[in-house]
Amino acid sequence: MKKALRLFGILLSLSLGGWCAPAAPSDAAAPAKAEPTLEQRVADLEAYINNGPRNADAPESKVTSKISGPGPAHNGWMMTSAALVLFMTLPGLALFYGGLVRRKNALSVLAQCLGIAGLVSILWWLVGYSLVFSAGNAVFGSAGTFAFLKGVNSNPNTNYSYWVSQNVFSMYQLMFAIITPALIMGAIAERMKYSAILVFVTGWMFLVYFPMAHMVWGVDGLMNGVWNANASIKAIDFAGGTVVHMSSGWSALILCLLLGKRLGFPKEPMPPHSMALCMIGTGMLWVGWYGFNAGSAVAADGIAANAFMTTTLAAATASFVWAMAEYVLKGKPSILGFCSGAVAGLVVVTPAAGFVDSSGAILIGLAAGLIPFMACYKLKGWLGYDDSLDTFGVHAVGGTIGAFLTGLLATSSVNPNLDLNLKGVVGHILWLEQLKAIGVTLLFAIVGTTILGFLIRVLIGLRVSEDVETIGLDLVEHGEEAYHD
Amino acid sequence: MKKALRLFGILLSLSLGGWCAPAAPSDAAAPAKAEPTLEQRVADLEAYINNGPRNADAPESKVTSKISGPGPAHNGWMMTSAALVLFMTLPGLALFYGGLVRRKNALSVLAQCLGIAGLVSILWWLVGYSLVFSAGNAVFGSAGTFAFLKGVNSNPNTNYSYWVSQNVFSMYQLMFAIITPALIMGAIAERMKYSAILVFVTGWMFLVYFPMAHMVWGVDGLMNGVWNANASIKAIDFAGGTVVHMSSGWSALILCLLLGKRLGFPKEPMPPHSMALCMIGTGMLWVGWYGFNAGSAVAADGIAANAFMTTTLAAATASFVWAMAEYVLKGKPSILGFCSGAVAGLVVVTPAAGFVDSSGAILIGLAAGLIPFMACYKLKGWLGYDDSLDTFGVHAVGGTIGAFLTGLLATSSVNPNLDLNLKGVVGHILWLEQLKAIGVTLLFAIVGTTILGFLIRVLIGLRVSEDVETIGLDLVEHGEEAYHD
Amino acid sequence: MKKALRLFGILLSLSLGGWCAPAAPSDAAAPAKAEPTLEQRVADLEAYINNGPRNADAPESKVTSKISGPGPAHNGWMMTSAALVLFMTLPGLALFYGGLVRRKNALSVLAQCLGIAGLVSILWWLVGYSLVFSAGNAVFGSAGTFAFLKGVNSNPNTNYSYWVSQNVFSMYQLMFAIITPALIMGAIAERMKYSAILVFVTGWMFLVYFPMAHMVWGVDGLMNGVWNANASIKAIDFAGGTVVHMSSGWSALILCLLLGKRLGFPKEPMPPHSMALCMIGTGMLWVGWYGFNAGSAVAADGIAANAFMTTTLAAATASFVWAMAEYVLKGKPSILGFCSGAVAGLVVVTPAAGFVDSSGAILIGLAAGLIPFMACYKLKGWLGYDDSLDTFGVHAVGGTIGAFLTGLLATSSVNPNLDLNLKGVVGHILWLEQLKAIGVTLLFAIVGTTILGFLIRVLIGLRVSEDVETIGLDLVEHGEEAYHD
Amino acid sequence: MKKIEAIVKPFKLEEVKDALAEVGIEGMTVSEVKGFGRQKGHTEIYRGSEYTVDFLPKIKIEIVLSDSRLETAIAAILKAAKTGKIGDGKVFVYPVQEAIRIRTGEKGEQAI
Amino acid sequence: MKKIEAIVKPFKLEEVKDALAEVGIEGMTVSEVKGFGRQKGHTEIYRGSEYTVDFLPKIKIEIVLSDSRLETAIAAILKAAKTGKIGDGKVFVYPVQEAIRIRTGEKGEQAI
Amino acid sequence: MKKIEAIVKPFKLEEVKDALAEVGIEGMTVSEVKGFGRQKGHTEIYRGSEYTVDFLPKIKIEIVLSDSRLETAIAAILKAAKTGKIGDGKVFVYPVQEAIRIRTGEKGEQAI
Ligand SMILES: Nc1ncnc2c1ncn2[C@@H]1O[C@H](COP(=O)(O)OP(=O)(O)O)[C@@H](O)[C@H]1O
Ligand SMILES: Nc1ncnc2c1ncn2[C@@H]1O[C@H](COP(=O)(O)OP(=O)(O)O)[C@@H](O)[C@H]1O
Ligand SMILES: Nc1ncnc2c1ncn2[C@@H]1O[C@H](COP(=O)(O)OP(=O)(O)O)[C@@H](O)[C@H]1O
Repeated sequence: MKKALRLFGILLSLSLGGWCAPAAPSDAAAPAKAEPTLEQRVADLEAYINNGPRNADAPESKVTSKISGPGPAHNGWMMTSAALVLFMTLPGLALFYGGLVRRKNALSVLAQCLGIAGLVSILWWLVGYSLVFSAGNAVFGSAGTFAFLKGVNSNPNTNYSYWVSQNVFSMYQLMFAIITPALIMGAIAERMKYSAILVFVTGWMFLVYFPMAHMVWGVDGLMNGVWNANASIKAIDFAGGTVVHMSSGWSALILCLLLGKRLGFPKEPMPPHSMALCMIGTGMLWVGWYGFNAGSAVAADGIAANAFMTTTLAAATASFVWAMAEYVLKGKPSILGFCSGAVAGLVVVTPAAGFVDSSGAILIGLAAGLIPFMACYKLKGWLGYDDSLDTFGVHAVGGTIGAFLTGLLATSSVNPNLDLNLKGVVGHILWLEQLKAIGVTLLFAIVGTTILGFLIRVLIGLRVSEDVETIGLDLVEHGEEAYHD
Repeated sequence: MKKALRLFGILLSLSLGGWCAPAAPSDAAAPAKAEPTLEQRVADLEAYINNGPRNADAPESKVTSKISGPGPAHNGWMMTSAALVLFMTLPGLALFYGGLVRRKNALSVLAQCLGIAGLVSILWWLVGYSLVFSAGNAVFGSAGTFAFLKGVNSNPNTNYSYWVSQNVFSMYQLMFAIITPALIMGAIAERMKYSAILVFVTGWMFLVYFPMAHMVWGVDGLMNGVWNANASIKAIDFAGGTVVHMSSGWSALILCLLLGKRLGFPKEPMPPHSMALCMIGTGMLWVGWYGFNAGSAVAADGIAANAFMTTTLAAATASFVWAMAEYVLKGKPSILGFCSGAVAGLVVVTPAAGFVDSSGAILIGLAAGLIPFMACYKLKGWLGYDDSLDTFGVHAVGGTIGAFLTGLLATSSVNPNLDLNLKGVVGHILWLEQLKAIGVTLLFAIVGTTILGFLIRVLIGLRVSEDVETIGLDLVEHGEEAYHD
Repeated sequence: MKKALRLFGILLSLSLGGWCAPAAPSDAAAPAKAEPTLEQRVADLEAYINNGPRNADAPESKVTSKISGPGPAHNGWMMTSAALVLFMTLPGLALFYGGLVRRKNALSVLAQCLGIAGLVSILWWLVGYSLVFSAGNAVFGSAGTFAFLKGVNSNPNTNYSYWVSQNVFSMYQLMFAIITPALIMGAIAERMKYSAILVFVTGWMFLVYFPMAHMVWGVDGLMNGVWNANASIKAIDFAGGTVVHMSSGWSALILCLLLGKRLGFPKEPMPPHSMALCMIGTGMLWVGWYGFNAGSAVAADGIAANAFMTTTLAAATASFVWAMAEYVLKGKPSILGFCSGAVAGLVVVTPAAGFVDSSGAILIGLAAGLIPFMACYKLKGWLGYDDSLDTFGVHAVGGTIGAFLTGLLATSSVNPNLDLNLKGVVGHILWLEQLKAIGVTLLFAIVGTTILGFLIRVLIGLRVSEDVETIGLDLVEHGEEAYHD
Repeated sequence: MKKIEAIVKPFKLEEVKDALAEVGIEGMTVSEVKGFGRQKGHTEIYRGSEYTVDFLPKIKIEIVLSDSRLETAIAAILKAAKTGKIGDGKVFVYPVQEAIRIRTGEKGEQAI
Repeated sequence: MKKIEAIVKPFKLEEVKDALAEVGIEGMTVSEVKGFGRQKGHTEIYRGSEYTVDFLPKIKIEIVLSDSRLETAIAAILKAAKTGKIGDGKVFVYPVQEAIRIRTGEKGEQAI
Repeated sequence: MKKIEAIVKPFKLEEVKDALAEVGIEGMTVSEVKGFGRQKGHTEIYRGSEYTVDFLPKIKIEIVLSDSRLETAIAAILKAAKTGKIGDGKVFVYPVQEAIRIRTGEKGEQAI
């Protein structure tokens, strides 16, 4: 407990410190460098194929490179991946969630996804990218380095990739920053005020997402076990099990508790108004997730290839297992079961995708098909909270399982980068480090959301009036109806 | 005025001339060329990475290349981009527009998009690609050079790309030729005869689209400021602000004026029959637009990367700004507002995407969120035309703003190609050249559409009967209903 | 007849043999190899661009390669393609079929597509990939070589590609294995038991799909004319005309005959419950098909580029021709006509995509727009079977035409690989070889499906009860409704 | 009290509503129905399967009113709903025994 | 004049329509309704939340006709709509005071 | 026999159904309708075009019952459907001449 408090203190001071961190030194006038030799030029070309550093990228290197810009294949794949991740939110998640609510609230879900896309993009341009991906301290990057995406041009930022344009990398990461708060919307659907949502998301990005993302992926991040040799917590998270799914899932739980149940829940039936839309959304999420997971290699290399395979196997297995569990237990495999299972599989494999092999992926698929299934079928009933669309059951439970299983199943035979800074850790005590990362994530998500939620409740209120909830959010908050016959 | 008339005369004679232009000389038997040296081979490989010319591509070059075919990364990205641009129309635009009409006309919109896809593809294969992308005069390419896509194989056409297969390039450009007339359908929805639409589109491609595309992108085009050193108008248009959005938007205005208002407009309520479909379409348009804008670099290079970033920022900003403007003015941020803003942002950034930086993109997003918003909310009411789905308000207004802003915001720090032929122009009088291009575009769109529209009205009639309009186009013109409960 | 029987005997014994085939010898300890010279390194890089073999890939090669892993552009394109092919099923085909059934059965179609995706993925991981793509005999690969995807990592399997990771290749091929049985669902929609479907698909993969795929694409496959010098039947099939469309289409016919007509067919009207969903599905199928066809080059090379072009031209032409045929014959071009034509065009061009030129594609589009059109409009009426959604009319008829036309139109000017083993065949007697391949395909599809169908009918029954059929499969078999107002 | 049930063409709803409002009728209940009568349906073709759709979309307007207003209300409907083409629809009149306003419990003519 | 209101199972609509046509009834108005009665509903489960759906889809057919044809019409409906299983539905008969054809203004039995 | 036609707010359906069940009413037919009355509609704006939507969603519940149960049934509905706010809806009562159960052919009070 004491230790936890101390950690919290450190994190707090680091968080605040981030804002005042000095801007990274600008590229100082470098001494003239030599042209590369023919052999060096060939080696640079090979580096492109192998996603390695150019000769010029070595610290203290004395040569230039003839191919110092982005590498087309890696750039092309990352543009494709970024588009795929946007597709996951617009319209993927919007449909997955929008189909599950009642007809009178269908548009409100779309407005949440669209509004978050716009708002978070502006925050990201302003300072978000800089807070996450510039060097700073263990919790925050520096606010100034890349503010207004200054200096973020088509050249690679070799802290993150030798061959992908930094502007593409920044947009790719933006898509993650968009979908994460959008996931929370599932828990608070059908009753939260739109103004409160916009304020909440703004605060949540600064209190939870930006620090989480920096800690896990920032070059000097606290839990960036793979790339930061000085990481205090030697954890790994390939594509965002902690940053995206756990942070959103646990925040979702807190927020839906603060908000209270929907009028009539659980007595009044609230069946999905369109399972068809929900299934379309699921298909789009699955397809888009290839950008999310395989794109997280930040290259079209063998690690991406492995992530592509594990993502497929985990999603397919979990989808089938969830529905077959229903078949056995209830006699009816449901479409929502297949869809939930697929999403759960994708969630659980997210932190593991580039670190585990095909058998690991199948195991993950099994766990993802059974454990979140139980969480949605049993836990929710027992505990009685109203997590409208099971963000907690799928993303928090799934994300947490995923983070833990990654600790058990990761292997450097699949991803040689695990040998850089984690030689004695992977295969030994990695699971312990993962537990620490889970703890920090819980801390940020729960504390951040609680503070924000209470604040907003006091200041402007979290919830629409009973009348509005009865009529539906679409008509009252957005002045539109989803369908006119 | 006199000058305008003279220009018109020149354009006319050039247009007609195009048809009789001699076919390009076929590759004459070239003298035997030498094998490349090792250094040249390495330079060729580097050229691939940098999207530059091979040694063999230089005029009068005396060597061959070991990699004379397409470059896989550029080819792969362009295939992805072409698929994304098709996705914008089928089903993107079909849903965006289809959701906004009344239920009884939903299918007619889909039939228009599908019919245009088929019809334009056949015209493109026949002669369209040749008229646009072969060398000819300043307004038209030669009809014969690539008729029936003859000679358009997997080798690059180095006039347009060193590394992308010409067949892929031709299909990529086909997708633009499909979506442009499809955009017009928004203005004339719910009342135009299907036969008249097919005839109109056929004529419009020859009178407006093919010359516009050649003038802007053709190797010897009148307004191809970036690549044609002899361009009379030194204007720039990255991905089609004039060719696609202005030409369709202004034609849409003329056509909806010729057609007249829908029965009952504006008294009878005509709300969108499915905002859900409209939002799905918007998401697809946004995702597909990455193919449209970043693909317009015709390579997976740094220019594409920049276009990817500016597209994202402009779309997200405009979407948020439009809806927030509604929030402030009407109290309700609407889903249609978010969607319209996103599309407007994408439209306005289209000509600028590969030429402006991130701050430019944010400015463009702001303008796109406010000006087309005003056009749709106020202008339409004042002027009283019935542009059913606001093709004019979004594409004509947005396209025109975009063309102009590109003139102000373009910078060669983002796109070094601007230094090739536009050294003294960019940053100085480019905005003036952009105004000239706007003028020529207006001329073609307005004159072409007026002539065609009148002709068709006289010959076969533009509009369905009142009875058909009342019952709905789906049942009468296509013999189907969109939904059966 | 005798010959056919003998062939059948051989096939049978080969099929059974496959299961006991010895595992491929593991990579034996190779003698130490030399480092490549600079020239060899450059040649390797060029090989990457040209999608050719590295020096190290030559049999008996004595050098290693500095770029022995996957090539990023080819890998990136294949990941994109695999995602696109998944998109064809989830949600593409699910919507295309789901929109065409009655509202009460809409979800059952989605459950079929989702269930098949899960089930087939697990089978594929278990043994399917191994049975298809490991070396074995002419009909089956060996079950053991790649069981559990053992050894299928990010390195290329040079039997199939020099530059694409085998795990990506295996996932790409999985997507084909998923969509093929899903296509069959069109014929048996609205009446087949879910349990029977799962059992049928499991059996069908082993009896029909795995052997078909091995015969056509396996390194030592019976009908792999392009790559297997020892192929008994020197046929070609670029992306699966026989394996995917014919096998599913003919199996569909058999299964719907065994199953019987829907209650009330053809008297009771059974119009599509949502042509809008059907059209969305069509758009997704078309876009996804680029992954299917251009991806079948297993590289982002010139052959892929050609396939991209032919796919576009055939789909667009067939779509337009089908609807125009309706326009002429019935007075109304229908949305379902445009959609059916597009799918038919894509089906027919599938085996030909990488082998024919643009004129060939237009011819194919014409045939695809007219012949399946007649099959659906006339044949079905005459013969009176109830192929609910025309899987036979489109996929069997279209696939068969495509296989045959490929024989007539293939040309090595488009695809130099045709000169490897088919020098005297292409342009001469290829059509005869194609007929043989058609025969073998019919044999497998018809015999396999008949046996399986009868067996399942006896053991657990194929069909739901009349009551269930009347109420609808969604409610009774899956416990859900597609829409709640 | 009486109940008028008017079956009209869908696009006539707004006009009928306005015409009723002019004669002081301010309460009504409307539903979407399908009508079958002399007006012919249409044919839909889906890949060769032809379906004759006999039922046409109509709107049913129900109004409960006092006997005294019956004639003016009917006249207003007849005028507004008429196009003169087949399928214009019908007006039916039924006896009503009681009407109650749920909000207040008022009964009879007070309630409507 | 009378009005028949028949609540039937949805898939019986075509048969009832045909049976009525056979006895010369050529006008009717049909709507989709939900019925509640002895026939039990079903349960739907969405991720662990079970909903009992008590209301079942039914079709309501309304026919206004002359007293003289009432009996034959009822007989035709009863015959066509019957499956013998619970939930087959009901036939209700109401008095009608007046009927008017909007197109022509014809009244009474002329109008139906 | 009588028929009750109750127009209520949609979210009151479950409560009314339960209240009726408590007084022993176990058969009813329900449909979605749009109501027009004193309760004001709302405005929707689509890109600058404002539409006033006058018709509000309501539920119509139809119950045929014996005269003896009429009063209890009405009382149950009034109690369950009331919110006290404008737009709560109406209860109308009509005479019924006959009722027949299709399944058995039973008539009159037996049938309901
Ligand atoms: N006998 C009837 N009972 C109930 N509704 C009827 C009857 N006859 C006609 N209708 C309704 O009136 C509508 C119009 O009737 P129709 O015979 O088509 O034309 P018209 O009203 O011009 O005579 C029908 O669609 C149906 O809804
Ligand atoms: N008292 C009633 N008033 C109105 N409609 C009724 C009544 N009783 C039954 N219905 C309608 O008749 C349908 C069938 O009734 P039900 O009791 O289920 O079976 P059955 O008709 O075989 O007795 C119900 O779904 C409902 O629509
Ligand atoms: N005269 C009428 N005839 C038929 N339905 C009516 C009548 N008056 C009102 N209604 C129905 O009752 C509903 C409620 O009426 P309204 O005047 O809005 O409020 P209240 O019931 O509180 O007086 C209306 O929406 C409409 O469906």
